[in-house]
Amino acid sequence: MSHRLPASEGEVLDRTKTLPFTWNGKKLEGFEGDTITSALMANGHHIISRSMKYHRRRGALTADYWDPNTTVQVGDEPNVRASHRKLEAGMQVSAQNVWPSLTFDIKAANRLVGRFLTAGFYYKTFMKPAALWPTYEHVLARFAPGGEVDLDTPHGRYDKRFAHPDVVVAGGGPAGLSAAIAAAEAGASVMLVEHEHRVGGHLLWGTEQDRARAAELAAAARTAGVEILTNATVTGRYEDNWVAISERSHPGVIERLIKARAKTLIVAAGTIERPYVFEGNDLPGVMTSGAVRRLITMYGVKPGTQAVVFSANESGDAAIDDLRRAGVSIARVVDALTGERIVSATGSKSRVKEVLLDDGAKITCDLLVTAVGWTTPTSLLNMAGDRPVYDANAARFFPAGAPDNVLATGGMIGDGALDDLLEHGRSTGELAAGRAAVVRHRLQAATARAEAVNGPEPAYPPDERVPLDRWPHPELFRAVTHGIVDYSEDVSSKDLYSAAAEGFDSVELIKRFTTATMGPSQGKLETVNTVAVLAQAKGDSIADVGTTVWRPPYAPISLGALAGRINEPTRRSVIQPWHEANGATPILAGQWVRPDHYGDPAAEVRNCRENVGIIDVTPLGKLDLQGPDVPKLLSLLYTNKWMQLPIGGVRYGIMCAEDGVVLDDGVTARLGEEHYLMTTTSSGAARIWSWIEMWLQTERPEWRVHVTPLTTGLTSINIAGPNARALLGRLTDIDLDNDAFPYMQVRQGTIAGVDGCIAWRIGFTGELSYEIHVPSGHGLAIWERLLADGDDLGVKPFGLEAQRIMRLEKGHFIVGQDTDGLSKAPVTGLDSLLRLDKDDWAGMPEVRWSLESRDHPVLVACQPDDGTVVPEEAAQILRSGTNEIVGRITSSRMSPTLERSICLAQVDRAFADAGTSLEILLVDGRRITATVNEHHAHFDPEGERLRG
Amino acid sequence: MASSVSHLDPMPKVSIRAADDTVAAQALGLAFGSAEQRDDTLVVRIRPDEWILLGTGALALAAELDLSGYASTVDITHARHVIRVTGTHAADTLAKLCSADFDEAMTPNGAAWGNSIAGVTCDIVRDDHGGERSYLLLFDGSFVAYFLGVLEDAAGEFSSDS
Amino acid sequence: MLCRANPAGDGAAQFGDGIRNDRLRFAETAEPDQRHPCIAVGCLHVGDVGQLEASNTCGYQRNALTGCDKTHDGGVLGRLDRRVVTHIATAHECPDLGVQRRRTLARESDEGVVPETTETHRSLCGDCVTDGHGNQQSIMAEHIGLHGRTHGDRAGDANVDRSVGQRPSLLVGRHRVEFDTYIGPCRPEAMQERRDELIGGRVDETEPESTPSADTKLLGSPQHALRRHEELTGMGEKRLTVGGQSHSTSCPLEQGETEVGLELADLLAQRRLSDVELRGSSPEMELVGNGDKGTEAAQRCQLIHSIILSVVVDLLLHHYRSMRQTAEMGKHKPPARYSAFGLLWRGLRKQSWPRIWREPEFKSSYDVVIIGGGVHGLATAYYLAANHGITDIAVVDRAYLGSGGSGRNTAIVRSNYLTPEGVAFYDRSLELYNSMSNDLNLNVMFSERGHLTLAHTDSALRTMHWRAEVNKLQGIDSSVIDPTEIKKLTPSLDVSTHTRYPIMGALYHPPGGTIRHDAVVWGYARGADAYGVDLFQQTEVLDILTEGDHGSGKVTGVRTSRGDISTPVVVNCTAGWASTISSMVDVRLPITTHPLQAAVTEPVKTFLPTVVVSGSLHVYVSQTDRGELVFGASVDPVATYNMGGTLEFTEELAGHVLELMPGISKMRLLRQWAGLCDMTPDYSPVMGPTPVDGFYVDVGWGTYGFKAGPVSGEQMAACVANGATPDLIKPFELSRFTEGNLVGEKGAAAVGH
Amino acid sequence: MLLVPCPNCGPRNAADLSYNGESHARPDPTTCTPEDWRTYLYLRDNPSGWLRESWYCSSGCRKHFTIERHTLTGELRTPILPGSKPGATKGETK
Repeated sequence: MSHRLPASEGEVLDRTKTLPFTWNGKKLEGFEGDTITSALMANGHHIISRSMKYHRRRGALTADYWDPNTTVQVGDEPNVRASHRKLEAGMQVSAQNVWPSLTFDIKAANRLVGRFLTAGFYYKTFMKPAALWPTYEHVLARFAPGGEVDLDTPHGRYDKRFAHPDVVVAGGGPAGLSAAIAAAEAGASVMLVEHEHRVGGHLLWGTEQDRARAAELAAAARTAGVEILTNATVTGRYEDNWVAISERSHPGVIERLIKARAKTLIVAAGTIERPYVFEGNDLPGVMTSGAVRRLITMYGVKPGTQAVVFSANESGDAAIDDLRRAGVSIARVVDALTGERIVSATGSKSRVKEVLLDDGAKITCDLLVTAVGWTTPTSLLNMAGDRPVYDANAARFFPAGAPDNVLATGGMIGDGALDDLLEHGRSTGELAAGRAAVVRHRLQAATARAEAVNGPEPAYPPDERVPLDRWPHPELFRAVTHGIVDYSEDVSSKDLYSAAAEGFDSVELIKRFTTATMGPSQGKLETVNTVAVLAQAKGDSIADVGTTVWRPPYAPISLGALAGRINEPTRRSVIQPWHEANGATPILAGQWVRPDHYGDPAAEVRNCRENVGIIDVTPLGKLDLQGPDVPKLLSLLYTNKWMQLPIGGVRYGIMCAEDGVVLDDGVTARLGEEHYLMTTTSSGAARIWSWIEMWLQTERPEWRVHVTPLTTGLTSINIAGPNARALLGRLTDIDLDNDAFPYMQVRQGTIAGVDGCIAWRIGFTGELSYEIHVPSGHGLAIWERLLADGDDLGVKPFGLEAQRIMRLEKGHFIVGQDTDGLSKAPVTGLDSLLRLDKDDWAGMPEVRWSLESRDHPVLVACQPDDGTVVPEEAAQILRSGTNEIVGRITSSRMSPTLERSICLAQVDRAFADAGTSLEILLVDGRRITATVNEHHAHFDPEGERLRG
Repeated sequence: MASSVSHLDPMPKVSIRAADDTVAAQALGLAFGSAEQRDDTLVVRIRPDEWILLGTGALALAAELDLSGYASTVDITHARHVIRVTGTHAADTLAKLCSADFDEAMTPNGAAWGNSIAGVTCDIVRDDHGGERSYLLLFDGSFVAYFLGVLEDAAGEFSSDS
Repeated sequence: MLCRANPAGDGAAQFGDGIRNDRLRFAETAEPDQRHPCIAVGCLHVGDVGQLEASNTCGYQRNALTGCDKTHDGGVLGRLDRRVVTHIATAHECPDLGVQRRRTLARESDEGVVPETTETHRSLCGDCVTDGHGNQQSIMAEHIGLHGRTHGDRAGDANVDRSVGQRPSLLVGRHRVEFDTYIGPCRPEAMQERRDELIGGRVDETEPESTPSADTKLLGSPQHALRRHEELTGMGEKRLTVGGQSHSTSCPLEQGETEVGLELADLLAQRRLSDVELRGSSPEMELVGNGDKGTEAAQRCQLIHSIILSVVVDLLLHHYRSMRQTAEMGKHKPPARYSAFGLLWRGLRKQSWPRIWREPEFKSSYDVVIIGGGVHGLATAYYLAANHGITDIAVVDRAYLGSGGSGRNTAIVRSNYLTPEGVAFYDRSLELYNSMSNDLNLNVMFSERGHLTLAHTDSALRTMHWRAEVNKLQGIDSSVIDPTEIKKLTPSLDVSTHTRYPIMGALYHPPGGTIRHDAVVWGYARGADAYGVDLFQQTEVLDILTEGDHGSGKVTGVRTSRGDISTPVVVNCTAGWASTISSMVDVRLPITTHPLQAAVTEPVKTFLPTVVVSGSLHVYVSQTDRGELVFGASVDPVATYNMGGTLEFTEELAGHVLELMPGISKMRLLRQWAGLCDMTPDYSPVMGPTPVDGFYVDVGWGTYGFKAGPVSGEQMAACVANGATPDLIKPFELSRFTEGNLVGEKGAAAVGH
Repeated sequence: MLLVPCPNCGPRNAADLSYNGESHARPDPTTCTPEDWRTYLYLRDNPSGWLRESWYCSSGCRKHFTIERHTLTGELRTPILPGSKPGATKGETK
């Protein structure tokens, strides 16, 4: 660690703990507390990256999170901010986007053709011949910057939490700390979020007294009960102060996203030191004053041996002191306030060597420190609607006004001695707490479950803070030479000039054209220089050019943290574990995990047709409807008539949306005088429930109907097959005789000794079948009883696939498969269910006009003439010998019962008549013919089996 | 235990729907958003026109109600499951998965409300036991495997300091 | 970058980059004139002038490659190689093949290019890039002349313009070079002579000719040339280790070789990349490297090659475009053509480009006012001018051009829609996108990388099949592929079956891809501007003036923040803001405005070669050439004009993306933004006339507007110009809603990307 | 995330509710013309400004209500349950 300074009071290092790490494979050591950058620099490694386009050597510039020149690869993690990331033992750090090595990078050749690679050059070339563009493109892609993703990276532990603090303070510098303390002392719950690894802000690299004050403030904040999050960033402020915080320091978690509904947000993000634009400004060894101050004071790193300091402010002056203290000789102080300027810098491959001043002097040095002013990171305020305004006197942008629940304090809004900043912070904290109290009062008063509020609403405190001064500062943006404006994108001021001359003369256009400010630091360092250079190029003022809007996030946030623990809800019936234990292949249908089949769906079909099968149909949507107006509701939502359904009756219905498109279908039974049970499709259950509530609450508020979802409360089992009656008869007290309990009827009773069971006779499979609904706590037991008691009857479970085959054999359509997003009810062909003689039902007008026009497609059953061929679902039906589409296959299967292929198809009306020959284009390109059936049912069209 | 998650055995649960002006509504009382233990039954006014009765006496209590007017009951014993989250970090556990404010003032003991937790719609009842924070979560039983897993995962963070 | 003779000797040279050879369609099957420039380049970047010449003059790759191999023998090779690179970066040398040539010097005048003088071409061509020692352009001229003889007759692809006095000619920069005669087929002896000359006879570079002629003036002063020369030198020695071997070169830099030349020459021509070779034969050639380094080496140096390639190809084809433009476009003349040649020229002359579009004066009357300066508005203006001769057009935008959806979309293009109407429409758009770079002379960076729409459920898979089948009938390249094939195309996807949303298959659409969206905006803006269309930014429309009843009547003008414009025709191309504009004339639209959010990550090295869409997971993702992952989703459910963006969007997005690609959890989201989408009930646009006479709409673009930009402009232009709705957009008329004839795109458009 | 003041539950995250869009009256289906009906189905004001719209408190009180929202600023005002009068409810925090 050749460039390490002797231990000093302000450093954050623990020199008793040595951390080994590697840099491009070379073994090095740093101390606990080092950043990767400080450890590298302490070891004499000043070149940390190569620039994006020209592959120029780059060293630390700002030595903080925003440093565009110190992005590295750490193990499998790309784009690590080396100046922010703490060194850990065993880290494998390497330079990104260089080849063959950091010190000799072949792509550096690009800079020799740099004058041709002007901003946006790629828009002007690589056009001809078109056939070669893919090659050009591929080559360009090879030049993508950034590190490398290891696609085998495991998804580590990321987490999230919600929070409801009264006050969130973004920024733990003196003003932020002071605000947090004041707010907490005023009774607010406060969350303080600091981007760095410790609170204190610029005090940490200030004087000994500064650091003492920082420690006092931190202690006071803890005492006041402030929740302090370090190495955490407020990444975004969204609507209604929905604040996103990325916390990288929570134990056991890589990164945690905190979603805070802040009653007040205090933005105390401080300022970011601006680089200066001049020729050679990206040479290694050119740094901001803040960079050298942090490196020397906090990290004990000697940044050079001989320095030129270009100073326009106290930070630059302080840097001079720090440099002297670190034993760096000061070759020249270029005092910007007396009008001295630097012109350009030249250097060797690895380091700045000489600085040219405007008085013609050439000063030899290996470190050039600039202190030319500040950028206000107004990002969070922008997200709250603030549009900052430029103040030429102070040479920086200031916030112009955010909503009442967002307050700014500290260096963002002005200058002052430490006490001034603390005082402003304090008054801001109090104001924030006062406003938060009002919001809290209102929230509590408006929220049913909250404690009753005490007393009247507190007065809303007005903003009576004494504003901070704005100290004058020279406008220093660019020297007389051109230099780099956006380091991460390698955009120079010259590029901006030429882009402006080409007509890209607004901030947004120039940004898009040159990509300035679009890189990984998102313009935190570059935006103001970009605006200033554009203003120069246009001859406008900076204020007129304006600024761009900073979009979230404030600082990049990992996809892992945004995803958190990946929780995707799934649902299971109580029998599902049995299915899986008994060889069922699970299938995910919507949220439900269901048995697709138990090995051989065709055999399951045959067993149903010959003996008896049982299927778990619990996901079927079930709604308990009670009240005197249920029949009216049913009549309004179903297309057919419901006013006369007797108790014990079951009826099938189709529901339409208001545009006449089929929404859902199912059967509904009348269980009692004012008691009905409605079933919906599995996927439609939630939708239909809100659909019903919508009609009841907004269109028919006078109707009395209570709707309660019972989908899970009742385990549903369909028993289908010739032996269904025999099987169920063994378990129930319900009279199953065909006369006592005919088709499309419902009965209640006990099954396997369980009370409160419902059975209805319906026939989706086309067999004699009973659908039983039993209290789900007993579902598994009854399922097992059915299998045990029916062994001699040949009972076997069947899955979803067998059911789909059987329903297709019966010609029943499935909403969403055989119909689509534009299929109005007449498409189903079930015209008898579309009762235009009712007063009103949802979607009726469109259905009426559709029936009148008769220009809609219609669902038909058809069978390929070659029964061994199963046309794919979605195979197109063509007008014979042409490519004109006249329909499509919507469902198709090989029927185990008929031992031939069967289909449902949507076809134009002209092709819907029984006996019509259809030409079907198979996926493999063959064309086959099929014939339209008379009935939808391929099997037992008269329904003798299900009525038997 | 800093935060424990337990799936309660099926307990009787009844949903009662009743308009404001019904006898049943008067008898059940309570302000919307609150819960109250009455003997062996927890009575929860979970919605302006819906009460949930939880506990061994639920069915009996429901049966006693006069359902004249616009009122009805549904046995939801099997439809909804209940998970109890208890412990000093019970609220912290839920705050990882639920956007509700578990602050004392916003959701005091006895508060009841509907919310989504990790994508599952729940009725939440703050039901402290012996001075310890505790929440009852009523949810559609088909989610139980998923939901228990998610809650236990969330509570895991707080298990070390139990 | 290795170019090696094809051992099979089948005459097919390979552009030996080892990557995407399949995309280089100049193998046997290609037309000779298509492959010709490529061949030249393929050989060129190995670094031999003779070879360039050989390939150019004879057109037979095998000869060229033989030459290539030969010149790599012997000690002079390095220098030759360096020279070639120099030559590419800065100069060409003039071979003397004894051909009679005459050259016409031209000068610029108001009318454009006018021949001024002719002279026998033996001297320096002043308009091209040079290292200062002359006659470098002629090789290209000659090449084209020869090439023109053999292939130049082909319509549409001629390299030689034969319209001028029946003599083939070539425009190089502002100079027309004419050829009196063609030479005969290339003679091997001549080639050999030439090669000998080049190898043996070093051109004196220290004393550039400084004839006080127009040539010299254009070239720049000798001092300038010298300065350039100095700038380019600066590295005396270079040491480079490749593939474990060390190699060092010192060379005299006074020849004007650049560092580029040195580095490339060392790396490439010396074949120190001995651990890299090309195997197999066309078209299945692949680059085989021993370890990463070899492959890396091959890949890393290609930007320069590409630039070189582009320069050469540009030069070859430059005159053709220029002429066509002059001949066909009348007064349409962009102020400066974009080309690699131009870049090089201006780069050397330190000359900047002129404005991309004018700052026009605001007039009080226009034939047509187009509201909305995005892709749709600008394309409509462009095609009105280009296809219909209507140029008195104002395009007004309340912000900057491309500030709305055009600059906020994720730039995905495809044509694999569900309905025949949709397919026909978007396919035309894709066609226009395909030729756009050349049509508009601005590289829109169309990346035809293949588009995958993943299916995670049976029903999604069924819809994919449906789309594939409809596409197939319309001649669209689109098919359903299984997880194994998906994994092959996009290895980063998790195709295992244990995930919450297993990937069951995908609709694969090879012609789909991405485009640089801003470039499309700028291309149309520049194109329209060149025709005289006036573009007004920061100009907000406050009202539309009509006569007659509200909701019917007739458009008379537009009130803007800069003043009133009288006009009989107003076209509403304002996408998300469509309702606010239409409400000015009381035309109610079937539109609600929803934000569509997008986000981009920090760049990483490319790993995602296709566009990936998952409807069930509401996400689509592609990786830009800059290495960023660009994500989008479905529109937000709540209608709003607020483009603030939400946190939930990024949370859901990340969760779903990590379902698809679990390995990228450490990548970071850099920026999120939102655009406004004008959603219609049937996921199809609303185009054409309205009940208000003169008020046209091109709206309802939802999440698919960018894809449709070119065709919409073309069709809307036809609609406005002819006063009748073209057949292609007939299904999208506003009246379909009151007539109940919705377009059936909804079925497959949960996520419309 | 937008905070939507449910008239019953108080302010809730928008994600806890379902959005039903612009409120509009349903024409009488027995007498309306196709144009009336399709205007109801498809045509929208879609203003950039105040919009009266319908929400469903799906995870809370399960009530539908209407509210005015400014589509540019996100401000919300006057939530109303069907059948009740404007201003009769609490729940505004803005």
